[in-house]
Amino acid sequence: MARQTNRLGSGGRIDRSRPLRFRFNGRDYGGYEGDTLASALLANGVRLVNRSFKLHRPRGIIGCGAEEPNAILQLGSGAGTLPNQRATQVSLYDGLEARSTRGWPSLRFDASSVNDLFGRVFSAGFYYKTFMFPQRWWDYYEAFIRRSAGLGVAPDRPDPDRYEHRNAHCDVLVVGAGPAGLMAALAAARSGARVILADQQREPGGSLVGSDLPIGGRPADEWIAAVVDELREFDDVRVLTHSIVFGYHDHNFVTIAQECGGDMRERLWRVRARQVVLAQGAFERPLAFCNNDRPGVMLASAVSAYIKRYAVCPGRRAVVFTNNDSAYQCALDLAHAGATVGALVDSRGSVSSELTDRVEAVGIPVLHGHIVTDVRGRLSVGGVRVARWNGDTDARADNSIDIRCDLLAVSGGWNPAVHLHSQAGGAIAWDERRHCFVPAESRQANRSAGSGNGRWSLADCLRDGRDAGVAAARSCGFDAAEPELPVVEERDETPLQPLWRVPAARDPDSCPKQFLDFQNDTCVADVRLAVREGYRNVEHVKRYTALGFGTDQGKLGNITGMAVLAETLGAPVASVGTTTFRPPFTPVSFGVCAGEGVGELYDPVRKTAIHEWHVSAGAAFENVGQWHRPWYFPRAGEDLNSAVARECLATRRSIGILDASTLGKIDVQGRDAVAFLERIYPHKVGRMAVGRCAYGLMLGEDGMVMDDGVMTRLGDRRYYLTTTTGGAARVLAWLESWLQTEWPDLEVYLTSLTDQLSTISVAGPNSRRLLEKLGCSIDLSREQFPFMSMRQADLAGLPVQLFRVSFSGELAFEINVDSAHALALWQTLMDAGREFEITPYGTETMHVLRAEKGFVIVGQDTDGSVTPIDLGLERMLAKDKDFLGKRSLARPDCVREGRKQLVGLLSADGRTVLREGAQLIEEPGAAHPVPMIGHVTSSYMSDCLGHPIALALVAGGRSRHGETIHASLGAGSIATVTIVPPVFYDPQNERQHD
Amino acid sequence: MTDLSQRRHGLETLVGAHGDREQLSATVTLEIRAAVRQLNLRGDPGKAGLRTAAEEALGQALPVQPNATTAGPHTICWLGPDEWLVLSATPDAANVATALEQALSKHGAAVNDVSGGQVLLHLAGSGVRDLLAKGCTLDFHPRAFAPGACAQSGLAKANVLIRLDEDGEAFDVVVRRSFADYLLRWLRHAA
Amino acid sequence: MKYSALSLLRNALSHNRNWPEAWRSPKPKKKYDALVIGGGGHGLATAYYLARDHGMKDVAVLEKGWIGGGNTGRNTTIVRSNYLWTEAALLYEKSMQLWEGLSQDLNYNVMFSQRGVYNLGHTLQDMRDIERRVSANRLNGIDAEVVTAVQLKKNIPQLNTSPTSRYPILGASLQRRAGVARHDAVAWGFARAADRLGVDIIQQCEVTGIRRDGDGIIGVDTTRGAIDADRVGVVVAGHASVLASMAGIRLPIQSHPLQAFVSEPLKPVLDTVVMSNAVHGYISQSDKGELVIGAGIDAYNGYAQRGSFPTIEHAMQAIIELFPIFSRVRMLRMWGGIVDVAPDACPIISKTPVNGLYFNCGWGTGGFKATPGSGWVFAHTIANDEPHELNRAFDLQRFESGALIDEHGAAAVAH
Amino acid sequence: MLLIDCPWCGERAETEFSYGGEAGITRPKDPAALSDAEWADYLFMRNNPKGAHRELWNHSQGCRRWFGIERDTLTYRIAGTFRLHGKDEG
Repeated sequence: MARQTNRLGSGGRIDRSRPLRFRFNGRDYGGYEGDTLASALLANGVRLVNRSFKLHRPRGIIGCGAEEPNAILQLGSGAGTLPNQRATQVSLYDGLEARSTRGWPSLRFDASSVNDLFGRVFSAGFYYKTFMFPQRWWDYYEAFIRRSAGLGVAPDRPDPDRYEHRNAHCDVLVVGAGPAGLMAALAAARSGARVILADQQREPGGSLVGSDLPIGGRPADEWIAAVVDELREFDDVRVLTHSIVFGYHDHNFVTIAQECGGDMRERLWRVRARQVVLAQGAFERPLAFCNNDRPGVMLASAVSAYIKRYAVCPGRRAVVFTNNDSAYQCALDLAHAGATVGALVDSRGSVSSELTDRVEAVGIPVLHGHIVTDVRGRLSVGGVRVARWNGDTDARADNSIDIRCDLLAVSGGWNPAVHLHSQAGGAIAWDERRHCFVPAESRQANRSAGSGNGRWSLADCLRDGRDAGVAAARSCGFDAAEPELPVVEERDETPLQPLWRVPAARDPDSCPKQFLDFQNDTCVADVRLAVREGYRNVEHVKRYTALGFGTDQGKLGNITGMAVLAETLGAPVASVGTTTFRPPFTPVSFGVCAGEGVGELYDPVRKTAIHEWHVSAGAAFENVGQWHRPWYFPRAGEDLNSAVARECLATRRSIGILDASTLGKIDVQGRDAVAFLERIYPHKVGRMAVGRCAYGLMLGEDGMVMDDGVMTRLGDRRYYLTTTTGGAARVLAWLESWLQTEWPDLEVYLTSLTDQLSTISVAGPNSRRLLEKLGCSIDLSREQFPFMSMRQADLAGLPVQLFRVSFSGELAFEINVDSAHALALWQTLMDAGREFEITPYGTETMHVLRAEKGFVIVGQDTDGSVTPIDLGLERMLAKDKDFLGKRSLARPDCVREGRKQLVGLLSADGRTVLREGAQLIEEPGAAHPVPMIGHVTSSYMSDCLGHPIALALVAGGRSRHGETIHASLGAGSIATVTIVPPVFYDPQNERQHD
Repeated sequence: MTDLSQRRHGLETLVGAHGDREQLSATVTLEIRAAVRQLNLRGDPGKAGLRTAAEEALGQALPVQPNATTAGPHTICWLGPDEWLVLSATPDAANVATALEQALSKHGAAVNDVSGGQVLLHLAGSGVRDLLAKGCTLDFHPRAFAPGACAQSGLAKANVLIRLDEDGEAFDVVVRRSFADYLLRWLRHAA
Repeated sequence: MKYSALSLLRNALSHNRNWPEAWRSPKPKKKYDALVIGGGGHGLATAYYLARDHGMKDVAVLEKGWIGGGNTGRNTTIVRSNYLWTEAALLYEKSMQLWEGLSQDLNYNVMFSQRGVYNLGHTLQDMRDIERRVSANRLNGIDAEVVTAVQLKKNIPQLNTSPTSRYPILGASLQRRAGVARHDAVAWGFARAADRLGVDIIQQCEVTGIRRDGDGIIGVDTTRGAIDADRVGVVVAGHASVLASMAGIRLPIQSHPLQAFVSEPLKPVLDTVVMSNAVHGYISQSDKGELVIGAGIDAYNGYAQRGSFPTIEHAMQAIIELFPIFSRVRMLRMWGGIVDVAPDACPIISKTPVNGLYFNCGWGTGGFKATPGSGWVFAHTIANDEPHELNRAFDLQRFESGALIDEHGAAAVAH
Repeated sequence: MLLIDCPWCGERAETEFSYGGEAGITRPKDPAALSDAEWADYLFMRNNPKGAHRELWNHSQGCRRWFGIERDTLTYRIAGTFRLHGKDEG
């Protein structure tokens, strides 16, 4: 195992008592609890971690957080593998395995790095200009492109881990637990507000973690611990670490992904906050100079963080290159860590002497008015070329000197993390003084604080955070006092010098590559090319050059890229604007967004009260809406067809029994029940006598059939309606909407009884005998209890509603029973029915039986474009009243000749079962497009009739009975069919009226 | 013939192997309260006499404030401006429906016994709030959800009525029967 | 300059300094023969076909922002023509035929990739609808086939074809000629080709008013001044109602947010397009390696180009239901488009009560695939003041007569 | 995710509600007297503005009441909610 050559002897927030082993690209390494994968790799002196996307250039770790574009690695293997993990955000654990995603045959010798030699051919948008000829080769070109693209590898097995969702509410959500966030949280918490403080790091403190800066007279770490301890004392404060706030949605709804550990991998916090304080800090930006992507070129702040948090010094001989004050601390940190700092190169001609002196005091030469123009070395930094510079961007850099080094720490200034502010709809503005985008007005209840608000000094961040916390708490109505600010050292600032593209020895189009987007290999020359070709809007440039489309989403290079665009256009940066910031702030797993709602919890399975009986009887189930309904009940050796044949015949000959509990059931009562239903239904509702049932169609206002069912009059002012299984919720909501929005003067109350009542249908010539055998309290005879009527009765000692309705064409009873007793009643019926060979049947047999009678199923025989007239039900349409949808039926298209109408179809050969959905045509063999005159809506083998039957919608079908047309059966085969009336079985209705 | 008197609620398959009282987690217990009668009542509270008649029949007033319940012989939950749910565990609960229906019939109100169509889950223990928060967007903080309050919402993917008891200790969750199996699976998974 | 491998090489030698502009950025003239409002794919295609097929070269495209910045750049790039109703199927098939030679026609690689589209069926009714649609497609001369669950398992091994899943996959329809394309390139390719035929593409030019003289149109007011024209085609997905109200017309259109998202780039793992209506989600993998996923439409009206997070959660659940292996993959970007939805989920490509004013809108969630075909028939309609046979049924009049082309039910959601 | 202030139940998450389209579309008193164009206007034509929109929502997971909201369709800011006419006024 390699030695941790870059690990410092002391310091850092790692736990040296807990060493960890990990493996990278097949080699074993060691690290410590508290390391990230990136810090551990750097500790072991690993420089080269990956190859770039397009040019396959060698790449090393550049950052230390979400901005990292290069160290994108594959973790683990098998079901637990994780693609595209950012090494800077992966906590090291024992046994971790990681590998680079690119580089063949090896990372050091990547054959595809030949692309780099031809880099100019692979300029922005090159693929739009080629791969077009010959046309048929595109498939091969594309296959090659696809193979070359992509980063990580998706797992090949389902996820073994769990995810959960958690809703939360708070008064003040503070995003980021750096100095500003801690002060904001403290101020809000002390006021009594409910506070959530979320931070992406494993411990709070932000940039202060590991810092030796004194705050309030004590080391920063102690100050952080004291604040966090106090926060944790409050009942109504929640501190979330390892938690990335990735989405700021409407109405202060904020989503946070929290890394958990154990088999609960991640948790999604769905937070509704009354006020939000955004204190996520700022991202350091790189500078664009030649070969600025060499492994060993790093952000200055990242270098500092590795030293302080992880006790890792990423180089021995360093050069620091900056255009602002902040990197001076990096130089000091490097010196403190024992590295030799060859030079601090500062583009600014003059800098406050206090700062310069401090650095020079530890022996670091400071070169003011200088720039780094180029980097030597290929697989890692070997040295830098430094030139004097007078501030003129158009100048050519010459008279340069070389400085040997293995690390170049760069700071091009800072970009406040305005992402969430922008996601929330807030404006962002270019700050001409600080040369960065800062949050402008908010659109939601949020405010920014700290370096995310463009405050650079620690004192300013603490104050800004406190003020934001106080203001947020006060906005929520809390009487917030201002906590005292800890005393910190204040320093003079020398303003940053705006510098983006560093002048090189040759012009920007021909000098060595100056990278902007490291992951997508977008260079300064690409932006300039895009502009030359007319892609000038920032969105066009972004899309044409892929700037910002990497998995760091432009956090590293976007602003620099836009500044280069501005320079190329000769326009101020402010006028170029920025692209839209969209969620997520950092990539977030599908699993955590989905939460628990996968697998068996994906969607509720609704079950009837009799469901378990069906399961134990071996039923095959069908999804109908959210319900599981028995489809058929196969016996040993039976398939669908043979089971259904048996179930149909048993029902026609003796008794079948069906669980019809999924029907929608609505109780309608009130003074105006009749008036209301008259407006809803096409038929005359008021004419029905109490105790009678009627078939009812429900139309949409467009006149099309929307649902159907049976309505029963229970009293003067009370009705009971059934709806289709799938339509139950929709119909109830539809009825309520008419009552509440359109006819509030009607006094009618609707109550869903779908779950309260279970419905058991017994059908067949022996059904009356069965009920009689069970001791029914009423006379079931045809005379006393005629077809289409309803009675209250006691059956087997249970109060039930009996309906003489039939969806099978047989003598049948539908029994409504309290669901609490449904299973018991079902079992009682099964026991008592044994002598009649009572046969349970499912939806398939139900479909066959009703099709034999020509009863339609809404949604199968209709499709939203079918009127009652098309179904041959015009007799149900009352002439002398208005009802919903009536006016639409008078529109020209609804009264034209040739509309599709419901008919029956018989196969000419008496054998062929047509395919449901088959299109109908006049003659086979016509040229495309073949005119279609309708389609088969339902089709079954009728064992009762001894031949197949089908229902269909056919243009002008009712006047074509007896004519022959053709059904298309898929792969070119055609069946000849005859149009017949849609009732195949017992057209005189003698059986159901029995 | 099956002895129907033994079948009170038909929820045996839901309770399954877990018994009437189930420890969902270290901090949450679940009880299925099948014996509680549930009556749905709809009517216009602005109508003279309706509230008085209901109060006489039930022995307590109907709550007219949204999301409120009233306690007394029964627990009455506000469901909407013209809708209530009466939860009754009194010995004569079976007669309450009849009494209520008779008392209210002349006021144009609708009374439906929905005991067979809804399942009442009683969740107790220190972890209930956290458990509910996993699947429900309501705010269960004591400041926002007071003892005796009720609210209808979604829990996971089922519609529910949630009520906090008068002591602020335990929650009742009422769910439609056909969703109960799903909701129990979700609760067991989430706990 | 013609784009080719050779021109790439030649330009590389001169450090790419000599590439010409893909399109000009002219100042708007005072008057044009025709104006196309909306610089998305449909508008640019309209202008291109006006110039190419109808000899109308004095044409300007007015774009309020940047071309291709609306729904052209905010969709999931699916192209297919397997629609149920003949009217829709023939229109989309025309489009498909144009797609098939588009890169060569425009001399701009739009990366049209015919990797096939599967529409999954999860219920018996889904399968009936699939049979019905496939049967209709074949009679219309459109390639389509019904695929069984067993074949699906073989063709897409990553797909969860378990019979015990919540909504088991029972089968699918497959259109092999269908696929995806590179959305930005479509706008840019049409822009470049139209520009070369003389069309003025004017960006940052928002129409603020539509000027009428009695029953006829005479021009528009814009943020860059008034422009005269007696023919104006409006094709502004997401904003049709806004433009219509300027012209004093009412449309049967509702605008809704529609969301989509992509994953981080992955090595090739899905080489086709899978759409599911019942388990609502659709997915493909781009050439760059990102999984491109469409979520549902938010129910409420909105112009905000963003949607509700629960819609994303639901889409994630649906995708994991279909592809459990993607649970550990991460979402990189999400965005929203604004879709104009007509009551029958079919477009309106129509003359209007105002002479010389034409509307092309209501594409709902399915506009991208129609881009060339839409432009082609709209150009015909504008040039001839008369619809083409292919768009005759898609007129505004149908909402009055009731002759809707209802693609809601059987054709799956029209993405 | 919107936060909607139900006039009865108070502020609740968007997922508890269902959307009902433009408010104020009144069903014609005598549909038979309308021309096809007038009927189509009632059935299908909508203002669909970009900006202030008065629309119907139903608290479908809560009290099941329909009510009105004035919402900006661009910013999604809700200016207010209102009860509908008749007996719901309370």
